[in-house]
Amino acid sequence: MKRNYLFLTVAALLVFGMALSACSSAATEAPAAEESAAMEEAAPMEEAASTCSDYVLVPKNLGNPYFDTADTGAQEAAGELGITVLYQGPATADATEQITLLNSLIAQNVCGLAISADDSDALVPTGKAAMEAGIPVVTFDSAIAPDGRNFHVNQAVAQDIGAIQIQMASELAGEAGGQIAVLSATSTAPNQNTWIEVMKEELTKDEYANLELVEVVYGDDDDTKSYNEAQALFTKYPDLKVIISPTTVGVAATARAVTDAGLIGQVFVTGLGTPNQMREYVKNGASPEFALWNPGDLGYLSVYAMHALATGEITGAVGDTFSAGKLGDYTIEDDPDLGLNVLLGLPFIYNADNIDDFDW
Amino acid sequence: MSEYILELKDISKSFSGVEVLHNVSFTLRPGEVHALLGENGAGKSTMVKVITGFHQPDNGEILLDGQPVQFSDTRESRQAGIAAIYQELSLFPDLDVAENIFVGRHPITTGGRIDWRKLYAEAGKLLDSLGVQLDLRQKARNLSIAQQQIVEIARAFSINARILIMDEPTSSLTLNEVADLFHLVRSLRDKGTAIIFISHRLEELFELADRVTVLRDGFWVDSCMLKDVTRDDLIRMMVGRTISNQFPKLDVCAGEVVLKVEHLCREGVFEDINFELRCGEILGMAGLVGAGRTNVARAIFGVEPATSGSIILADEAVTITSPQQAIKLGLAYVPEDRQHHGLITPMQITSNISLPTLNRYANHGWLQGKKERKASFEAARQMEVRANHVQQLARELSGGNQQKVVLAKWLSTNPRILILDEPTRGIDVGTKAAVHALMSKLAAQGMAILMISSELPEILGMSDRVLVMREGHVTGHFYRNEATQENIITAATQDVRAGSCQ
Amino acid sequence: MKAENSQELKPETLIAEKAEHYSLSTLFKHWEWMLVGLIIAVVLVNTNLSPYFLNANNLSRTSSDFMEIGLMMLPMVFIIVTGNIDLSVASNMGMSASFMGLLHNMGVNIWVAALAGLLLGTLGGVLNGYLVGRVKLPALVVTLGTYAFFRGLAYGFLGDQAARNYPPEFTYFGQGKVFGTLVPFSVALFAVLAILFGLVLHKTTFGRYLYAIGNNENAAIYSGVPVSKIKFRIYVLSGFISALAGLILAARFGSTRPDNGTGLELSVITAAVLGGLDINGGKGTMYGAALSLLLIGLLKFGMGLMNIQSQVQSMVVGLLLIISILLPHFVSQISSIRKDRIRWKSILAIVAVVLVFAAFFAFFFWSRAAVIASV
Amino acid sequence: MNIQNTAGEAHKKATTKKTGFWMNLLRVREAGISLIILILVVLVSLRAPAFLTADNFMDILMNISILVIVSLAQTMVLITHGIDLSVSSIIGLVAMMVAFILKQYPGTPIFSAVLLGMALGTVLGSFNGLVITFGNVPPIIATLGSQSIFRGLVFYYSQGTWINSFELPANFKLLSKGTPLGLPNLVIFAVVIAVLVYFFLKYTRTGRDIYAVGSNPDAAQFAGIRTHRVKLLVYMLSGLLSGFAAVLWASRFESAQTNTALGFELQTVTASVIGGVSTSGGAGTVPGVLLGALLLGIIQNSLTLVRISAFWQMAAQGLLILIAVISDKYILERVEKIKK
Repeated sequence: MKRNYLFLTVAALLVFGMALSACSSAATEAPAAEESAAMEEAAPMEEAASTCSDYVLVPKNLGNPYFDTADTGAQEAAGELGITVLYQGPATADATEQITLLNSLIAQNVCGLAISADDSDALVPTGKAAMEAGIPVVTFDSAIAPDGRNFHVNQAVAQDIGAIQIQMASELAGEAGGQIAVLSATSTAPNQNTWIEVMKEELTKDEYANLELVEVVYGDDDDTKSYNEAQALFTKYPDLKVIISPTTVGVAATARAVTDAGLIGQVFVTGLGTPNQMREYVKNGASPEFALWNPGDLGYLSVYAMHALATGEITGAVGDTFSAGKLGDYTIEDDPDLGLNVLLGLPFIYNADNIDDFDW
Repeated sequence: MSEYILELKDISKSFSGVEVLHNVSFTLRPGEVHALLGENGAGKSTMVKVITGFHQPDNGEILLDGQPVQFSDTRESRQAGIAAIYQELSLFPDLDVAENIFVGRHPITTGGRIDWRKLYAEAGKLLDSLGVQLDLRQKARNLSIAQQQIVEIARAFSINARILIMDEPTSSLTLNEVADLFHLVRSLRDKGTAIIFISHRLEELFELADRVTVLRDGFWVDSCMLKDVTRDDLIRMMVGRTISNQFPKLDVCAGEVVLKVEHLCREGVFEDINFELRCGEILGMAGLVGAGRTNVARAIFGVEPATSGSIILADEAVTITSPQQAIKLGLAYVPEDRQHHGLITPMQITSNISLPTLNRYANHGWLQGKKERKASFEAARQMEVRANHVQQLARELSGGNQQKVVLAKWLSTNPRILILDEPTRGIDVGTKAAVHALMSKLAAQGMAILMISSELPEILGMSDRVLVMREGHVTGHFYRNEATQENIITAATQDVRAGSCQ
Repeated sequence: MKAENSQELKPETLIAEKAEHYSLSTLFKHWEWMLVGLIIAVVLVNTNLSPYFLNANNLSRTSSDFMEIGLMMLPMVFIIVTGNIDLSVASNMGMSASFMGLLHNMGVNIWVAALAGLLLGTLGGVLNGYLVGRVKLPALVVTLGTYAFFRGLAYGFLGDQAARNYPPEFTYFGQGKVFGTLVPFSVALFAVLAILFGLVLHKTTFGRYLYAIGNNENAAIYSGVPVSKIKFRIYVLSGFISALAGLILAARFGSTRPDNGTGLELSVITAAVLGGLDINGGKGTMYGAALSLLLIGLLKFGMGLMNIQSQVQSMVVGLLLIISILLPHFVSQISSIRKDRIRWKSILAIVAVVLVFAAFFAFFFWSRAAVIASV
Repeated sequence: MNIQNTAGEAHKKATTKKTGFWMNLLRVREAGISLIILILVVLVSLRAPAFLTADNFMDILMNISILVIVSLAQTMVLITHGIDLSVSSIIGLVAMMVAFILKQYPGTPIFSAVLLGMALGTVLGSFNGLVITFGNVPPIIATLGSQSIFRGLVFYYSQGTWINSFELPANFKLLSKGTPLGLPNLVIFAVVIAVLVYFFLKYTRTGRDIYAVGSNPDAAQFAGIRTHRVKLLVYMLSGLLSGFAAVLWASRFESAQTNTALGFELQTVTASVIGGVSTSGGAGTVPGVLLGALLLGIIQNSLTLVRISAFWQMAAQGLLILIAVISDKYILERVEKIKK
């Protein structure tokens, strides 16, 4: 028993040590020391890397239709550019997992990363490491803090998103105005929090004086939780007029909660949603209108941006301009809050008149 | 039709390469009580489990009514009319007494649901016929070991089997209960039930059994009519040699008082316990099971501290709240339940022996393996533990050897006061004598011993003085010369006044 | 075994002081060797499949991803050896880091804040330890409660805020490397602590007590082992190390959010169990646990390099967990089956089971194919 | 068993001695948790009048119905000294498969969809059962493993696509929400299942075998109980009920997502454990679990109502669980003392 212990420890250390030393020598003097088959294979691969063609689109998590749509757009762009775009993400929207995944992507020396960050700050060191390894990093949907990326592909200016939602809420609440509430995703999601800040600012304007924001609740982008939170809002605020849910999961769950509770016409839901999820509620009146950009376009633009960086077409400085296929030309701008970014465009309002034109 | 209701032919069984039964043959006639005898580890329990289908034999044949049978589990053997009380208690702690008796065979109403009313009624009837009073709705968890054993017996009887196997059914029972049990066994036998009876108490066998089969080290030694053999013959067959004296008690002159217990009380369990223990003395504690003897011992040892009263150790009043403290004060306690309280069976013999004294073999908390091993080897050797080496796991040992390990463990703490709770319960004759000899020797060396035992011969044979308890009170106190079976039983069954702790 | 078989055995047969020797075959039966074998296999396979696997920079970067799990696993091994469990480790980690982040945001010196975080985490351990050790509530129940409580406190502290801009002296603990080498600081810390914890578990009275409690708590109490004190201590230790892991995570991320590390407790337990620890207590070794952490790390890294999706990765670890226990049992079962005892009934049962699962997967793929065709 | 015992005793004693009635009521294992619920209800309704309305209670009942169904399954597993951590993944997988089928074949009768869900759940549960019984893998390990395996299958099956409300037939959505009997179907399902499980555990031999196996597995084998079969059965039942819950889940939330029911397993364990189910096997009752789930539901509901900040809610929830468990133990100890 005891003797085993020593023996095993030594064995374990040996294995680990061997692995480390074998590769540290490989890293420093790889071409000279062609000891293993692996090293021989490594050489041609590295050559291939110079004519790079593997890009990766990293969503917050897999199995999320929003990002799947972004991937569809990304693949379209990839086809046009003649490159490969892999779609790799963590199983759950969790920064720890996303970092582990990114580390294995960095290790492969991919040509470029387009990331939707699970945590804007926690990913900074990883983003830096990628850039140090010569891999361009653009973020989309949810940004890494400026230090950890080249630039951000912004779906819409926070200002626009916040403003448009308050505008919709105001329309739905009608002349008299009334109480409104916000049902957000996780309390730590950076984009959500920025938008909510903007909404609060917007509400201070005179034209919205008749709207009262009673509470911000969090559904964690979890359908059940969002549904329950929405229910709790009805109970708590019997006079509630509008719930704004700036997240696709939350807005659908809230609209369903309104439908189930028989509150259609009494409580309106708006926010950011996807046509397929919201179609039913737009039609039954639970959520007459909602907004969103087209995530497909977002993915499309991200791939063009990443490709432009990787090929040296742009360096990622303010004022750099690149062309993004069907979407036209884009210029990198600097924003005091957001840092370097390119802007996709204005958010789009979906309602009963146009919703059947979309299928995603 | 065969003469035998059950016949075992050349049964062999091994576990992980070690053969526990070697070509054992055995026959059982209807209407006889057949005693199965052998030291622990001789293979009796394994044989019982082979008969009931809990284990399957590697070789050989089992004939029931002359027909070969193969049981793949105990359900099949029970359907064939075989019931068994196993040596390890097999109750369900979370179920109540009545349900424990009928588990797996609950009476069912015509509608197909369990008939709880009938279940309680039948359980009550059964316990009445055994002459015991038990709360039918009490959880088995809260029963004493003896009460548990009674429930086991009731369960076996409730099956109305053709073959009833009883593996040490009496190890925790008092004389009265044993008498009631024997009465029942005889009436079953007279109705034609075949009974296999296993016990270490030879007197019982002579009283009850017709035939005897002796096993040794997994080998069949002999089968014969009991009236043809003597007690010494049986012992010789079992151990392969003669044991001269079962109770080698030396007369010693008791020294000064080392332990004095005054008005000790634990609410609802025992009250107003007073006694003193002198060095060099063996104080026997007799009484029916459930009289509170074990609780007194546990209170003194700090496992379940007393709620009032005082314990005085060598003229110094102490409050003992934990076993650690008790050990430091020079107390040692060999508990009655070896498997659950005495030993850590999945650990090595060494680790078991050194556990209470582990700090002795440590330098600032770092264990010195060699020192520890050496010390436990010495302790185990003095106790004549039979094992290959001290790094063997305790669970691989026979019951008697396990008890020796427990003793070695506690003696290595160099206690001034040794509390033995049923020190020879469920161990074989050879070891039993060895334990008694050891007690005698220790007392002669000046150790004070408090011995709790339900075996009257042991109490009478080993004690300098005897305390008798009844329902949480001390009801009798006798010196060696005045202690007799009669006055102990009288004291153990007399009425006590109710009172409460101060 | 020799003594048992010998016929002339007398009761006074003496015992040997030591086992004579371990044969090589019994040595190799140990689970730890299986792990070593698996690790070697994983290294070889990955080296062949991916040129990026044996690369010091890559290994160095990826190794720090597993250090929080590793750190929390160390006291978890103690706890599991005693037959208990601590589900609150990851929540405690989040709580401590968030508390530190809160203080940092308030302008408190980072080291003071870190110390306060450690203190709070330790207090969390004290709460667990008190409830498990003194009040004697079941560990699973207690830590299920504190699992929610601690995570809730983390949210309470930081809400939707993040703590960021930690000074580089602090982020060194998560991102820095030991001077002059490629070994990340957190890996070095883990290695030192792992050796320390291993020595404590296997070479001290404390460690022996842990095994005694795990194998038979009652007997340990009767033998004078201070059971409740020891339980209290290991939970306090677990709280402290979880807090430490929280700080390391914060340093690695350069920031703190209250949801950091959600769900890691299951990874911690998985690593410990894959290392051969018996969830019921009393069995297992620290080196087994450390090896399994290494195995999981290398396996996940290798799969990541091959762009195997994360869900598949966790499926593989899940399968490994089951198979690691299933396989040895099956091998011994199959070898002990006697041909003459095989009944047609059991064969029928096996066939039925196989058919049911076949039907399930037939349905699984059939329905899915229809769906994909429609998309 | 508990109820049988305590209720029976309470009855016996109450007839003999009138004053002892309340003391005896306290002996009932569920008394402690009922008391806690009562106190909580009083406190919350003082702060938030909206709490004590029929609508709100209907919400609470709707919200805990699925929890009750799965917790009862979990309870049976816990009684055998097992644990099923894979219920959440079973729900996720079955909900996804059933929803896909319904999307594909909208004409599928609802009854068949329910049956399909239960069948799929049973198969998944039997995987756990087989691994645990014949593979000799500890339940916590086996189901921890199958949790990730089943969840992986969800991703593989759906390829990331979600089933949305508009893709599900309307009558399917009504399965959980319709109120033909005055109460929402979901609540009725939960009540029916609770009654069935209660009857099963108390009035059938197999039900009693579950207690016996959890209480002392060796003894159960001695007593001729086929422990393997009993254990296999509880995991299959756990799968079956989870499968049923999955169908209800998809119906109530009108969707199937890759992360459906993620983390739900801990809630079911919590509800069972608060309801007095012993994690070391052998003990647990249906009324206890119902109360446990109710307590959880009330805690969740009331925290929002008394306007505790969203950020502190989880902490308060954890704290309340701890308090419930501690005070329960304290009450039990008092009761034990009174008994003696």
